[in-house]
Amino acid sequence: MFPGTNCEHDVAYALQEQGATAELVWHTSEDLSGFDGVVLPGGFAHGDYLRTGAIARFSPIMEEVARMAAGGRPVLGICNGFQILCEAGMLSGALMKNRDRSFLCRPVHLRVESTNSILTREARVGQVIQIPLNSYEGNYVAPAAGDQVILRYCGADGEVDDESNPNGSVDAIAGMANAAGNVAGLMPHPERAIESVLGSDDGALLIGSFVASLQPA
Amino acid sequence: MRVRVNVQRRPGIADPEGSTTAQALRSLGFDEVGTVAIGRAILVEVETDDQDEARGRVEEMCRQLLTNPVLEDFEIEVLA
Amino acid sequence: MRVRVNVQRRPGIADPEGSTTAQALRSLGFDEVGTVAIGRAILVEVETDDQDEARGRVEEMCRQLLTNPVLEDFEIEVLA
Amino acid sequence: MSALHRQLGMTDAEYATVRAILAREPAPPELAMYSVMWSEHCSYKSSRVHLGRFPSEAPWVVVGPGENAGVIDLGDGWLAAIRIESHNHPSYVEPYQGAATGVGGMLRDIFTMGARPIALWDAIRFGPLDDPEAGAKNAYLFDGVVKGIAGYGNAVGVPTVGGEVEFDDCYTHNPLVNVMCLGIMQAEQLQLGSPGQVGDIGVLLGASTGRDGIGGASILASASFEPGSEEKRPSVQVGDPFEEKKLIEACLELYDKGLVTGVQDLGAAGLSCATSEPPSRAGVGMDVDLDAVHLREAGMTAAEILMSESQERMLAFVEPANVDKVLAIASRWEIESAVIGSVTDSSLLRVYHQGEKVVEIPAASLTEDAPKLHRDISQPGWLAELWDAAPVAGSRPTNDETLLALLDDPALGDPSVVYQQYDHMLFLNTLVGPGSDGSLLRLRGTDKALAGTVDGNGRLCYLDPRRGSERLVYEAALNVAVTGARPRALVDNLNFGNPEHPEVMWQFTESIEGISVACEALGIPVVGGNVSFYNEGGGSNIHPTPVVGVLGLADPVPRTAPGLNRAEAGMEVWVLGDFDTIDLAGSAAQRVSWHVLAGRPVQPDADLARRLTEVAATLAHLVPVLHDVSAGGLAVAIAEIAIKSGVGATIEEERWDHLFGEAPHRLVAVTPSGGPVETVAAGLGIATRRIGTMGGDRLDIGGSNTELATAKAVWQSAIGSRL
Ligand SMILES: Nc1ncnc2c1ncn2[C@@H]1O[C@H](COP(=O)(O)OP(=O)(O)O)[C@@H](O)[C@H]1O
Ligand SMILES: [Mg+2]
Repeated sequence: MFPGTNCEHDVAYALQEQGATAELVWHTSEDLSGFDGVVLPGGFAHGDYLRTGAIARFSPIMEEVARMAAGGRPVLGICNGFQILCEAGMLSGALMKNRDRSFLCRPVHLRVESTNSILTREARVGQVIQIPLNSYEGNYVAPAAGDQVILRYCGADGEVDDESNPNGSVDAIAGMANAAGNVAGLMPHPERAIESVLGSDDGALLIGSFVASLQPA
Repeated sequence: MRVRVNVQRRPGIADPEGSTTAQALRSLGFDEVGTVAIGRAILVEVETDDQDEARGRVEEMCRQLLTNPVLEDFEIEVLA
Repeated sequence: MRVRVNVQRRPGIADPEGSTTAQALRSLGFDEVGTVAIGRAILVEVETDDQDEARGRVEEMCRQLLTNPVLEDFEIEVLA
Repeated sequence: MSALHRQLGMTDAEYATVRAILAREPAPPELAMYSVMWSEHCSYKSSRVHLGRFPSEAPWVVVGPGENAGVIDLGDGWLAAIRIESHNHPSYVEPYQGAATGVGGMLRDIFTMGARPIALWDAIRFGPLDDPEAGAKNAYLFDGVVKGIAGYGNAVGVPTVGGEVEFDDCYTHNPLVNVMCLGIMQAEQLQLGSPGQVGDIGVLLGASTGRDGIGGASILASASFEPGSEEKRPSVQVGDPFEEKKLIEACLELYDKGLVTGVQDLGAAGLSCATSEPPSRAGVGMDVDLDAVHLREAGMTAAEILMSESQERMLAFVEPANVDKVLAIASRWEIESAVIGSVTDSSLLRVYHQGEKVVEIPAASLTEDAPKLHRDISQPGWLAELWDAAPVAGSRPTNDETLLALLDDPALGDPSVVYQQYDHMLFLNTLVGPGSDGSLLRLRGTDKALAGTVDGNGRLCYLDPRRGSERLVYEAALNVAVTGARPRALVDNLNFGNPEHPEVMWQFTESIEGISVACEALGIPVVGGNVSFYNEGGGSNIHPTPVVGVLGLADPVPRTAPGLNRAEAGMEVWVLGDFDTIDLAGSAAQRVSWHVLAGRPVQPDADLARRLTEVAATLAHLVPVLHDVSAGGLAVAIAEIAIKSGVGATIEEERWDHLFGEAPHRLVAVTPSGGPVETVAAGLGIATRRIGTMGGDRLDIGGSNTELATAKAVWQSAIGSRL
């Protein structure tokens, strides 16, 4: 977690609910030994000042995160965490302000496009899930060849069109992974959808996939 | 004509984004950095060949819409 | 030295803020407005008397932190 | 006599009091401190003598009015802190920053008490969006305020889980921005605004001090005070949610480790207030060194440093042995800190600047000697005529026309344009979020949940401030009860006009009476509040607009809380409570169809209110849909359920006055047949009537025949189409 991160407790709770043991690590730490995987949670690291994720990517911890990614360990970025992974070059592309320049907090439908990732391995291609989106800068641009699209915004029926694209992301991209699938990022918040009393438990599928990817180091 | 408006926060008004950025630059080793201010650069294309007219119209746009006089000062530069 | 960095979106990348602003200006009666682009103007104070050095250092800052090459182009102006 | 005090907004009499206290002429920094601390905003000079009327006791009250926030006991070792505050005038000057800094200040009051802020509510009021002249400006203010609340609340990481929006001409020159915040803590984490022991050290934490909001007006720009200083114009405060987030975490860690003996936030009146209030509460004094304060701007005078309202600052009192630990924690959270003074046994506040003593005054005189005014009170002459007038005249429009006109009204239409800009889900507690009546948040680790709502109604209170205010409390209580909670505490935000007008003071005291009577009837204590006077513009005062926030406790948590979206075809529609009384005075239908404000709202029934609230809190655990009838009346309440559930309804009531009247004490329940409505209601003597059935794709309300899809489209675009 970075100064300004605010979803860290929610993510830890969701990981624990899915059977993992989670510990919060401060961004100045330089040691992730003993951990099997990393989640960069959402929030507003460094206030989102300058550009989302721009300052955070220089935190000491990010070298360790990069090392884990290179070693094939699962690395997941949610919302602001996704923005940080993009700024750090661990995923391609960048995130800009939403098309209509308003913060947007509401559930969105997502279609699973690939199961070759730590986030989607337990899902089916074409499966439609519902998860809350909560961001101002969620408008994804410019994927590079080699990386894969794992989630797209869609309607309840799985149809991808302009109307179901909440923020103007290119090709309705909601989540990306690297070619190996061990580094993944998405704008919506799966940790907010792990219990039906909160509106949806579809997020458990994604968090569960991540947890399943954490075989002991 | 292309006109650029540089919008900056009025002196004395807090600029948390600027000061956070200055700090980040220093911690990256740019010790020579003093204050940093982050404003907006607005490029406007105006259909006219008259520099003065372009400037005048854009000034009017700034007053009406482009800037917030409570927080911001602006400067106009006619580019070409 | 004071250095200004003008950051603008790279060509080809959508600028909904710019086009909404252009439209708003036209609806206010500024019919002569063409495209509008909204970027950032970053003012950096650098402790040095050497113009070239100031420019070089700020260029380095832009590359490392101030701009994102996926989205943005930048121009550096040494003011004084 | 110096004219400086007048430029600082003090009367000659107040100035004379200061001279009497000091037995000498005050120095400029001293006068500056008195002027801000004795302002209406800080001293409550016009309202103080009336606020004692509020009932503020109950067995579960831990901290009542007077501290930074009210605190109640939730059981299981948990406490809740709650507070409401306005930022009306700053939001008119700069809507984004005004609203943002309002949120920031509100949060500091909560974490000053030791609690982690977990939820915000916003009650916001503007001039009409489609006003031919002021519409564009009103829309700008509306958009800026919403974005400011979103920008600050979302980034600082506190969800905004509910609120209300209203539009009326009277707010065109003076929008209202009220924010309520809820925090929770373990009982042992409670902090009080004490200065600790003599010898304790004052540590200033957080943002640096600049010339923000000095005096709130251009008082310091005057030649006599600051010769020739154009660039020293007082400036708008800018919020920094990032700094606040770090400050919250740092403070909570300090409390957790037991490292502070007291803490005070820096809000209005900045250091003047923070260095005088805690010592005066404890009868001690304080020495303060302004040279130690970290400044954002060079060349600030002592008075400027003392009056600055720079945001995101806290003053902690720390035992000398713990100072290093406190500074270390601050630096770990990447916030600045400075040792600026110490608590003394002198009872004096002494302030040093550039090696000189610039202030030496009795600390308590800033708070305790503040003026208390008994302003003139008189009932407005124009009321009698309004009360005599018929609320609506002539024949009624059709039910169809009226319903569609109401759904198209921005105050009744879909507010999701607003609340979708707010993170309302963070912390994974939101069982019922914005878009129904009250909001419900689970309290993890227990089988309880907290419900909250904010409600105001300026039109009703204009026609009768006492009845209007009393009804407001009943409505708010029902809004939390329909989530399955019982009301536990109330906070009030009293937005009124110019207190120098006797009729405004009449509205004010009547409103306090109405709120008090209702609280007594329901057994809920008033644990805090805020007064905002001088809400005027365009030559007139705003409608008297008290806003109440009610906090409820659900114990246990309803297994599935009622939702407006849970009606299904075939379910029965019931009305509970008083379905005979007709009241159109101040109603939405009166405004939308007649464009008038007239009549006298009916007197509510306190005992009925109490019983109906209880029935609602019980039924909420048993039925899928429970909704109180408020603005727009029965027809709109049912339409909202149908729209959100995506299923039509056939309703047998056809009398216009009954469908669109807004008499208090009514609930709508939707249940499968054989549901528990009748039995539960009968147990408390509440009347019930089955009025229809859910089903189909039309809204057939008393023979009206609107397509559900049409109603939904109109409702959804009520705000958006006017921006
Ligand atoms: N400004 C706002 N911010 C957040 N939520 C809002 C706002 N305005 C309205 N809402 C939400 O919309 C719903 C309907 O509001 P309202 O019509 O005022 O309800 P009620 O009549 O029950 O008081 C509530 O759940 C409320 O929380
Ligand atoms: Mg209600």
